Amino acid sequence: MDSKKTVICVLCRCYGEISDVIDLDSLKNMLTDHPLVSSAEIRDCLCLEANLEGLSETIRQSGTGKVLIAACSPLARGDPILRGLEQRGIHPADLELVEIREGCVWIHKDNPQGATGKAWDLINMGLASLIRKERSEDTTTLVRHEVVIVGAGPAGLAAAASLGQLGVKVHLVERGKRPGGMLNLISKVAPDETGPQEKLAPYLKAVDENTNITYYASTHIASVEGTVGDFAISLQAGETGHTIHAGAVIVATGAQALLPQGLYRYKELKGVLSAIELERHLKAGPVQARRIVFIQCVAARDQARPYCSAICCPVSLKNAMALRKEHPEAEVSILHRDIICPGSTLEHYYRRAMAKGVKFIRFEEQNPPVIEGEDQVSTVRVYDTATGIMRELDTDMVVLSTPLAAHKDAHGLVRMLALTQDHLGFFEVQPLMHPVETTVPGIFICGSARWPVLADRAITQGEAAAMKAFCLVSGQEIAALGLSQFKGEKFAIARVDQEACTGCGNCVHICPYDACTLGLVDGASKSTVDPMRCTGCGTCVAVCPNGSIQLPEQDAVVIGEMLAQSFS
Amino acid sequence: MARCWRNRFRDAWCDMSNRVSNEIKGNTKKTGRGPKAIIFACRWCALIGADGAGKNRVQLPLNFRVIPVECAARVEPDSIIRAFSYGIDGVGVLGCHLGGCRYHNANHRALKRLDLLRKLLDTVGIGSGRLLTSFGTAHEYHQFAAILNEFFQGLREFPPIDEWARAQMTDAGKG
Amino acid sequence: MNIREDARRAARKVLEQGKAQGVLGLREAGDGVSPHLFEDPGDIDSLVVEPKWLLAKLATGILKDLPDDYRLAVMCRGCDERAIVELIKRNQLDGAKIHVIGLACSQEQARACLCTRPYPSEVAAGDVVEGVDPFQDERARTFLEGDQRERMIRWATELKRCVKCYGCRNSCPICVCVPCKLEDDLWVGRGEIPADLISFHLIRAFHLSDTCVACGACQDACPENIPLMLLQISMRAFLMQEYGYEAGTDRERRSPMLSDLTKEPSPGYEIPGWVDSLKDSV
Amino acid sequence: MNLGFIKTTCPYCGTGCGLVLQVRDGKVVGNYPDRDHPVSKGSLCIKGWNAHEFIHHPERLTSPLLRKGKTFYPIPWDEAIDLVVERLGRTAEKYGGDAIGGLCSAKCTNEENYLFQKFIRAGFQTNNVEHCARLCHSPTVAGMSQALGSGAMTNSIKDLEGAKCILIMGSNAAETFPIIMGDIYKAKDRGARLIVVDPRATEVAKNAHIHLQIRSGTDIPLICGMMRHIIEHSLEDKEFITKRTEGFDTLNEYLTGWTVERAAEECGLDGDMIREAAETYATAAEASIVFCMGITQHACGTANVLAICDLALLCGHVGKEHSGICPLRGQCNVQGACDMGGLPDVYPGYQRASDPGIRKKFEDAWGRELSDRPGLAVTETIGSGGGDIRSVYIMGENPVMSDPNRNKTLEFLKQLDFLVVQDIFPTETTQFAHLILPGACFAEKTGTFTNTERRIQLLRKAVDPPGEARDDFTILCMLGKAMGLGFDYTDPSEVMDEIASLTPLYGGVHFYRLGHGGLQWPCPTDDHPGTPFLHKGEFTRGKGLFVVPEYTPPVESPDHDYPYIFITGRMFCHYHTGTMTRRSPSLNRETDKPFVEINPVDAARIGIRGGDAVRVSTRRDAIVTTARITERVSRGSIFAAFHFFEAPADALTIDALDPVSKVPEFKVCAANLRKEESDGLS
Repeated sequence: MDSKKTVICVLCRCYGEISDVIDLDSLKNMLTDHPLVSSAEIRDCLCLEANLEGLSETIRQSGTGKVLIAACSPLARGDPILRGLEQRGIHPADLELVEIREGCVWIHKDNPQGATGKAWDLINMGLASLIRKERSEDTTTLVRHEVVIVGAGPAGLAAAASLGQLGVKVHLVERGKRPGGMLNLISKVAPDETGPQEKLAPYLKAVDENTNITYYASTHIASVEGTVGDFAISLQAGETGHTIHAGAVIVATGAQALLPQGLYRYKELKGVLSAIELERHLKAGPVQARRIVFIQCVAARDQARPYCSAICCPVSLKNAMALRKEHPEAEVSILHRDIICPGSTLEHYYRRAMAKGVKFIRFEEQNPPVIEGEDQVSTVRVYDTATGIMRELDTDMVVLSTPLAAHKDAHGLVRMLALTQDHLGFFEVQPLMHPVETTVPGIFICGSARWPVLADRAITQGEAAAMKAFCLVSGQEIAALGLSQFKGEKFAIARVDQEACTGCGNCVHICPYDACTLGLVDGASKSTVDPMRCTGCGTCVAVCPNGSIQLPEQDAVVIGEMLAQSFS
Repeated sequence: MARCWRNRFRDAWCDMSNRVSNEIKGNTKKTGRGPKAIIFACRWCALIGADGAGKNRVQLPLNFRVIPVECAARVEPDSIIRAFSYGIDGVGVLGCHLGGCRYHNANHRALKRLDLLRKLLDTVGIGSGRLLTSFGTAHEYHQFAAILNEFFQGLREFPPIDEWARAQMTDAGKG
Repeated sequence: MNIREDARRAARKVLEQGKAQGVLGLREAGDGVSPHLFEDPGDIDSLVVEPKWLLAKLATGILKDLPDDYRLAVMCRGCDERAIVELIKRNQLDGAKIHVIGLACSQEQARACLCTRPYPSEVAAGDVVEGVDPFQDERARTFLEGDQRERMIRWATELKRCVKCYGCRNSCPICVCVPCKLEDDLWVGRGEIPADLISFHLIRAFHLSDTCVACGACQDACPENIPLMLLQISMRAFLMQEYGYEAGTDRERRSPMLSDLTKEPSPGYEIPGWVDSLKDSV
Repeated sequence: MNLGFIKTTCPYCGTGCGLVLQVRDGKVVGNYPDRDHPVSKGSLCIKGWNAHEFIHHPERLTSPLLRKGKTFYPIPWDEAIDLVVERLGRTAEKYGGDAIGGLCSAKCTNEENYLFQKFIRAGFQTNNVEHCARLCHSPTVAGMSQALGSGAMTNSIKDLEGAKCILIMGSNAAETFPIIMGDIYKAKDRGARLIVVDPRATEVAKNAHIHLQIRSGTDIPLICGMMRHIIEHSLEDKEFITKRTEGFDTLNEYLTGWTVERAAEECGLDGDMIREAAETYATAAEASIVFCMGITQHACGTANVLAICDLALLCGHVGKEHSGICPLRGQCNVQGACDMGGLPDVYPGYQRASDPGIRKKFEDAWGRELSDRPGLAVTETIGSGGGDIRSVYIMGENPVMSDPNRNKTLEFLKQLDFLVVQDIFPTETTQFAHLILPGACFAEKTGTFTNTERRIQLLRKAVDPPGEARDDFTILCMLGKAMGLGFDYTDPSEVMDEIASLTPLYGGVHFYRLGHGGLQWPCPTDDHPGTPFLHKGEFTRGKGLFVVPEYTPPVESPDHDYPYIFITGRMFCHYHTGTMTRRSPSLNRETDKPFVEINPVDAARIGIRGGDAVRVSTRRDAIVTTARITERVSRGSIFAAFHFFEAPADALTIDALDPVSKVPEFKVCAANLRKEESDGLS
């Protein structure tokens, strides 16, 4: 058995920041007769290139395995030191950084003797981790340079166009007969007032002409197998069905306009329309009614749907101005709780509507407007919060602006792709900085499927999703460790010791990413981890009764030994 | 073959901690310098708080050691119990706020589990005051420092946990 | 109504109607009571129901060796049946192969085990008695009352008697892990008694926090009669009060510990509506 | 698919717990506690739970092996039987019957031990029959027979629960008898006072009310001090002494020399602890004394037992419920082996071999003329280099590991003309055998064990022995038939009927009566329910006899070269020579390396840390083992368990014998401790 002394310890003086407080020499002496340490050195400011080069040189000469560096925190200069050494050919699993500056010296300045003792313990804990940790085995899968885009709305079309332009084979699958999604239902696109066809023209042209893009009309997805890099998606068009393979999937299934059932006497009185019906009339031709009232936030921003659908206000402004444009003498008023038109274009759009004579009346959620009339709507009474008086508006037509709501289970996509929905039914995305990535690697999302958006925002999200998908499928193969969707690599990939696993399924149920599955291994049920899906969070490790599933980078022995060495 | 962590032939150095009988391990570790604590800090928030406390030179009690973990949900309850059995007086698990977990609601599981563990610690008299859990209030340096100081304040009221292991009997035997 | 006669009648009926090829129960032969696999209705007359002998773990072991088409009926008390449900949930048992013949426990048996539900889902023999609130039990009160320091002394005194026979783990129907964490020196000091006061007992107790079916097998098997059930009752009460969850009562519902607060909400915590809300949470 | 649950008795310690073996297709696959067993009541210790793990071990002996030079060759059974009979017969003719020695086994059943001693006695007209009781409770048999008339445990195990005071002397019951310790704890929960006398601060001592940590070997001064204090404060049971005992005056006069101060000084305690212990014991309504190897394995072992009897008789704490003297017998059937006459000086049922009437009875029963010369104790023959013993037949024993001063044992075995060893595993002793016979373990035979509380319990055969191995009953029948002794029994129950006819104690014992829970002897007639506790109303010998316990300090006490007191003993997860437990994975996982317990102060002085390799040496031998630092041993003494062949602790012990019972002094000898320089064992 070769001698166990394989670790080189490097203590950084850090321009005196560390060495002034703790006694590095005593640490060095204690380290030299540590059963694991072959040599201990004190160096200065390892973060400088020259010193780093010198250090990596001595490491390479000594040829022994592992290096422990006691210096500043990773967030300070620690990471750059580690990255520097890695670039100089030292395997990351052989490196361990012990944070003795921020973690010990700077927070115990007034107790140097105690700080030295603590530094010794921290170095021992670092050694416990260093001699035991490994790098998870990285598996790679070949990538198909193909992307499936589900839904040919503005988002899907934009994604398809940009991906096609990048030379990636695209399969654009549209459930309906014609592309365009919800834009087909509307007369003009807010806020730039162009027709839906002109808005989508460049993308439709790209879809037709670009040979890379194959378009499947009135086709829906029957099933999805496989993982990132090689999804096998079976499409169903009427009876004929066939399977295509793709490296990534972009979900652009959009949302659906909500019908205001049972609100404001909808369907009870003639003249009370939903916003979609108004769009149909506007598309057909000029509207006869002269006195029109729009009511905003119908069935939105309330207990059931605590969200603002972001498109109703701009759409109502557009329709109101269109009506005023046809009949300048028409009285158009918008009853609203708040007009939400973020951004300069929409703000300008709002002011233009005011200039065009559209009246705006604000009401409170507690007492909404009341519609009166026998079979045809006659008046709308509303308590105007600005003036504090009850207003009565004679109206011929009432338009109810309802929010966009999520498709119930996005036509089974949720189950097939094992995506997760938030409690409002929209697809859940990674929080904070990753709007177009879902919890499942290789599956992206854009447009109203993620959140109600206007057409131009849907298009930008489509292109964003296309770019992210392109980053994924552009390489030859994908490494599981690289799939962390964030900067850098995954911390680890869980590994199951199949002998010890009793097949209880705790890990399968708790994994936030459904990365663990139970399979039969010669008769007994055992758990296996899908390296692509696992993000290395370790949630499964905490519930495994006998510790069969572990993170190789920090397994139970490392933590156990760190606990044992923590207060020697 | 996946290396099984239950590697029977772990090198001698790893066994060092175990050779001394538990009873001795209790008092050789008695540093007599007040309560000892292990803090499992989630790498995405609490560790940044701890790092911030370092950068701002906030003076903290000496007897705590931080073990960085990928997520608060990764901390095995058995590690917490093993820490208590090693004579460590307090264990902290600091994670991200609900809904803000980088690993998609993994911290919910940690939250529930630690509530349940608190029940067990209260039952046997170790006291749930020894288990510090904070979700989402430790990523700023001043928050981290405040939580740690308050935790140590609480720990000072508890008797050292070694005493639990060697608690004398009610009618203490003489000799 | 004689519980033994009803049990025999139920077992005979199961065998005759072919619902199961064998009944696992207790047999009174010359050598006292021992478990037995009754396969022909003839020798059901020697079937008895006393003393309390938990058969769930036995059934799991037997089923592994029985041919695939073999259906096994088991004489189950309430806790046995709950243990079988838990084992099915943890894929140690195939639910289709098990047929439960329910026995209801008597009042003082319920009191002895501090059992809140001393009856199975369908009772074939014995009459249902009302469960016992474990916290009213006199011994439980002495152990769980008092301030934290008193409890510490009391539990330390009790746990120092442990002779590390592993009887609590061996007799628990849910403890099926081979190898088991308690046998590794990473978690529990090896080779000396008493077993590591904190890590042996609390690791075992917490592993069963959400799967303990309160059958009392651990307490019965302990030679030094340490009240091991008292470690579990406060955790079980917490799960019932917080999530309305009791181990072993529903084959589909997994422990609330395994899912996030959106699927298994706990009244204590309110999840912010928006994904990236900065509202200060717990 | 045959699946069965067979109830049997545990093969390890003397508690006699009930096991249920789960058998499937001829293999034992599981082992559960017997929930309605009178003694174990549904619980087991770590050895009991894993008692089934060695049954199907690959190293089991499967056929008779004959040694040629250094290697063993399998031979058929009939050839082996003829060889044994011919070689033993030739030795008997050449040197006379007394040149034959027989070691029966405390692990075999009563029937097998009875047949073994009948085979040796009737076959070769010698009383040289011995077994390992010599090394453990022979002083108890000698001492208690002399004082009370019967050498067995006076009360039963469950009876301990009701005692108001329990005095535990020289027994680490928490590790060696965990189930009995459960009953002692039940008594403590009911308010009983526990007094522990043990040089080591064992778990029993830590959980006791009073722990008298005496210097090893000073039990008699302690007891004399206590008795003197009781008499001085007239706490003794005067009415009991006058009515039911004799010889009190000689004892009283001897005790005048033993003031409490002198006792305290000798034991290394302070006086008022002895006074408190004495008062607690004397004033308790019902008090039991529990003792084990710490009392018996001394050069003054018999005197120790006599002192205990004197103390019990003095306070009247014997012969009634919850009050008695309870020696804990170590092996599962050491009580049975003694009952069956496995001792050189008694026939079955402790009937004296020197008594011509008794000899006549057995000669008529067995049809062979029997020897009137007393047999030799095994420790004597081995100790004396064994000039006159030429051939030995060992059944189920491992003297090389268990006897003191191993070098002498090896010399003795090497110079034998013929040695036949019958065991289930190759052990340290089978290496020296000329012929090895493969026996059967507890799960492969039917028969009876007698546990420490005189309860005779049934063993039921669960599986067949492996390969050609036979159970010992069949082997002995074959040997008996070959010798023409008429061993034509078809079933062990017939042997038990023969025993019942010849032994008054077992008069009413028959297999059909032992179905559930067994019977506690004495059980003179077929309808007798057995006796929970002895000496009710009248002692077996009539009146209890006070005998003056002569105090002799340990033979070898620490000195300059060997400064430490070396104590040997058992630990919780292994059993005796480790033949079975070290082949059980669950037990070996608990502790697989030998160790020596060292007090932290001594360890610090020598610079030893936990896990270091250390060399323990005495005047006789030296072993290398790993250090375990614990406060369980007091300063100046070290403890090692004797289960590990890599570091056989018993090899170091002194073979000084107790004059009466010939038990070796395992518990005290002087040893030295040094850090092992080379990498040693770690």
